[in-house]
Amino acid sequence: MRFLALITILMVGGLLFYGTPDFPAWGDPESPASLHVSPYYIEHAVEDTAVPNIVTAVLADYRGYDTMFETAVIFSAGIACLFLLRIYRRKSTTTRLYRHNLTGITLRIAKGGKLPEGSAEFERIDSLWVPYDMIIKVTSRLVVPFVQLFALYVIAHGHHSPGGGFQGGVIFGAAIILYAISNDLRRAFRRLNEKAALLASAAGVLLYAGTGLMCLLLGGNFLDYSKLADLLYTDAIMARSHGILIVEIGVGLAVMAVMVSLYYNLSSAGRHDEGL
Amino acid sequence: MESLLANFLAKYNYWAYIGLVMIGMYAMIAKRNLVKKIIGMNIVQTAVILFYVSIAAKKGKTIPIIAHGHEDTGHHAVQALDYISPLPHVLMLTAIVVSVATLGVALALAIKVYRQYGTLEEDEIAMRIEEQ
Amino acid sequence: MSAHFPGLVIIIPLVAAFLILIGALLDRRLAFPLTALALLGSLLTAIGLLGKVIQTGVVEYHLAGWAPPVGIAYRVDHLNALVLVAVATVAFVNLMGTRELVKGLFEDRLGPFYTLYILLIAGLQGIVVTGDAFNLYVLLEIAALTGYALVGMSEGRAPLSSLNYIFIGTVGASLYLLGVGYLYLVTGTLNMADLAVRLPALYPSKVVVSAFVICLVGLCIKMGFFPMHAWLPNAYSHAPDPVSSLVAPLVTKVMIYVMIRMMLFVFTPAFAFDQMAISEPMVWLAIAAIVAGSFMALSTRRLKRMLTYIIVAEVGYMVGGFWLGNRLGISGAILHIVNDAIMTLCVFLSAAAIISKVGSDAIDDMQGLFKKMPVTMGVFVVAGLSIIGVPPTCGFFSKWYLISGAVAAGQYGFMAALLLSSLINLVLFFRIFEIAYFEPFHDHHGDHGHFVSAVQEAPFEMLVTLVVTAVLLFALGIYAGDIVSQIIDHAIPVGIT
Amino acid sequence: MIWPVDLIIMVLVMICGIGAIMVRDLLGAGILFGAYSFMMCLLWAIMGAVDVAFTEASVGAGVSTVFLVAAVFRTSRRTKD
Repeated sequence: MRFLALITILMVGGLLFYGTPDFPAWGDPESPASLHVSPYYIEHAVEDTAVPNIVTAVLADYRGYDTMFETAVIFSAGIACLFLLRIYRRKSTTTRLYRHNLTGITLRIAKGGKLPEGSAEFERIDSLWVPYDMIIKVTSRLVVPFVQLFALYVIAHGHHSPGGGFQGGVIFGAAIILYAISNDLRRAFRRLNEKAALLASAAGVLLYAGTGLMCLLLGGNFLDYSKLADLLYTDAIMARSHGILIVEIGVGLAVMAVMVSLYYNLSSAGRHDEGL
Repeated sequence: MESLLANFLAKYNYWAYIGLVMIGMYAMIAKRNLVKKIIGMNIVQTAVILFYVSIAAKKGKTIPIIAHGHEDTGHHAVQALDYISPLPHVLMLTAIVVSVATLGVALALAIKVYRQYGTLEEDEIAMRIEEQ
Repeated sequence: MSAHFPGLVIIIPLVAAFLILIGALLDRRLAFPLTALALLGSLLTAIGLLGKVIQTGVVEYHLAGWAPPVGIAYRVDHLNALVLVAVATVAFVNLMGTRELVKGLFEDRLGPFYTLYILLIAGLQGIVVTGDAFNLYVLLEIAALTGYALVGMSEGRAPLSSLNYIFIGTVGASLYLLGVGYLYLVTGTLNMADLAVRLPALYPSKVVVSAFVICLVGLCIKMGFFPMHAWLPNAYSHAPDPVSSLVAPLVTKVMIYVMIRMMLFVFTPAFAFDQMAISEPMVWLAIAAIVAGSFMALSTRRLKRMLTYIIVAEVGYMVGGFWLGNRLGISGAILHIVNDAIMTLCVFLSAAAIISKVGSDAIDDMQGLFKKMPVTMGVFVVAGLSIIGVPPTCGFFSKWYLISGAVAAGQYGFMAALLLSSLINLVLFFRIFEIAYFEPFHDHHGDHGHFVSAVQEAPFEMLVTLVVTAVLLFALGIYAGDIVSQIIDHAIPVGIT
Repeated sequence: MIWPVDLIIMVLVMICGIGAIMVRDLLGAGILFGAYSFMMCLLWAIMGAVDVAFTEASVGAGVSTVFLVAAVFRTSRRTKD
């Protein structure tokens, strides 16, 4: 196997190597790749869309269709994970573990019995050993809101600085994942449960595609935001800028929800009872 | 010899990406552990992204965000040569998303395989299949 | 409205995917009708598009209102429109036919299943329509990801084969992406039409040559062409039945379409056939694929596995036919894309019906099936005859074009391989017919091994779709001449004789 | 003399990549893969691809690593090669 692998990678390497001597030198501003289409973006992005961050302008407007499918890819990954892993089980016969918060004594209740949820003195814990981790919990409680705020900033400020819907969505999702890791999965469900995550992911992509459809209904081509001008009470250029913001919000919503849902499914192997 | 060395140094990004593709593919073919293969797959994908980012690079130019984009100081011409080309960056954002999506699905399948055979090693899985 | 057809073909299933998921959260039973509605809409749009293309020629659609090469453009010519209709038809027919099966298999996850199903179709249709090389990659990945999930959702060896499918598929897609990157490096554009304009000046460049080879290797991996076919039989034969009857007819054929599109309309025939001079080796590889596929099919006693090996051979037909490089061969390859999609659908659907009744996919368990499932077996016979290539079924006509193309190109080896594979297919299918016709039925669910004569057919809607596909096979055969003269002739660039 | 920085990072990328596939512990491999992604993100930031680097920092080094660790946690750390 190792020999076969070596031969294959040498062949692939040779194939890739063959073309390289004819490449333009690295960092050459005059290389053909930089002279045909991309100057158009650099020179016209601001006047076409009023977005100084050219990457955002190209991502959400000039090549917005790619981005819609990129969001659809991440959405389908979320659905795929759910489809593959989720185990729907009505009644749980597993044993549950509870900790008495004041004394640290652990109770083990076998065969589906349970203490009432939300009691102040007892806390349900995962079956693998979980220490009483006040420092982690308090720190994460401190960090999570700021991370979420930063995520919103990244989404909203994608027009002017690096960032945008995708990055912001991932950061927002990461904040929720942090919450789920530092506490436990059940507590995260109380904030954002499975159905809400699914709904949010579908709604996010639908917001994107719906904006495109709206443009189509208003007489433009699919995703031609300039046709939204009358709806948004602005001129065509600002309409493009606002259209970009709308779809970035959609992307952010979808990505956030999908990241969380992927984490839920992977960390509990589809059972949705115990996480990391 | 001089020119060869200069040629080598001028394109070291491209050599690096070829190296990474080879590392990733080696892991995908020679390693028998499924998670190792998944990591190899991701290395290949990031290597491709490195290639695209290297295409976009321009020595000594600035990032593709137009400075003072919102001060209406008349029509100051934007010189395309001053900015790094944005198009490959856009494409690679998409590629990163694709790679994380693939990672998620692959890990889900790996968990499913583990649930079924109790191991992640390909040769042990083959043994389990033989036993059945 | 008809100006928006190229966009709508993709947008309808895409938007429907999210609505299906939301609808299924409310009520599980909503999933199927929504999917059916969306796919029907998409199919009608595709047919409308084909009609429009036949009347007025190439249809362009600029997404987001930006003209190419700045924006992404759809460019629908005769080739796209034909393949598009085939994809939409297979998707819709398979959906209708497998309703009961899906309900039985994925009872608790109907919403995700249909969401993935329709996203797969949206991806495949997008691949067919798009005129942008990078957009194609994104759509390729969406089709691939949903495909992995659908293939992996079964007990037994399915997850493992799906994981291997992911590894190989990702390598193929990454290689394709690299090839596009090489092209972008020397031309600075991603639009296919623009690439075709800018490439001829650069043909001597080594970068273009390696881009060509990398793209071709990547696509060959994705389509399961002979030396890289190892993932295909495992992935398709272990997949759940309603999925394999969707994935098997579509994915490889769409990949072959992508190869034809890249070779003819991006690299142009002058480069692909004349300068690269790889026609000869590609045809020989195709011959190897046909022979190997046929013999592997002969060596197995499992129905679905046998059919997947036949697919390996069929891929050889189409790739070989294309690389013959003359008008007859390419016409045969394109016609065979359509025919083979319907043939494979028909044969996999009837296999699904048989397996769900018999409870096993071993050929030896199929005794007495003609008595038990007369309609299903009748359709299976029609599909088998079509794969063998008996007139007036459609399989004969595409094979005829391929063989005459081989004669015109002087590739007698390819002709011999085609005839040999027809012969082996004859053996394969008549072996099944014999067991199913002459030997009495053994019920594998119960322990009584005696003769059962009662008719126990597949569900009604499955029978209807089976009969529809069988009729389609004849119809495609009868109208083969028209399809070639009205559509395919316009699809091939004028320079090829 | 700015260029050695990215050469050094490139060497680190290589080392992390090789390490991720060589180390005989899947959790370690996952963490090394996170380090690899982060080094890669630095490299892209140096090349001026800030958006790509930002995405890779949040996706590759952040969420992907969490996914890998979660999957390893749900399966096993053991690996033979």
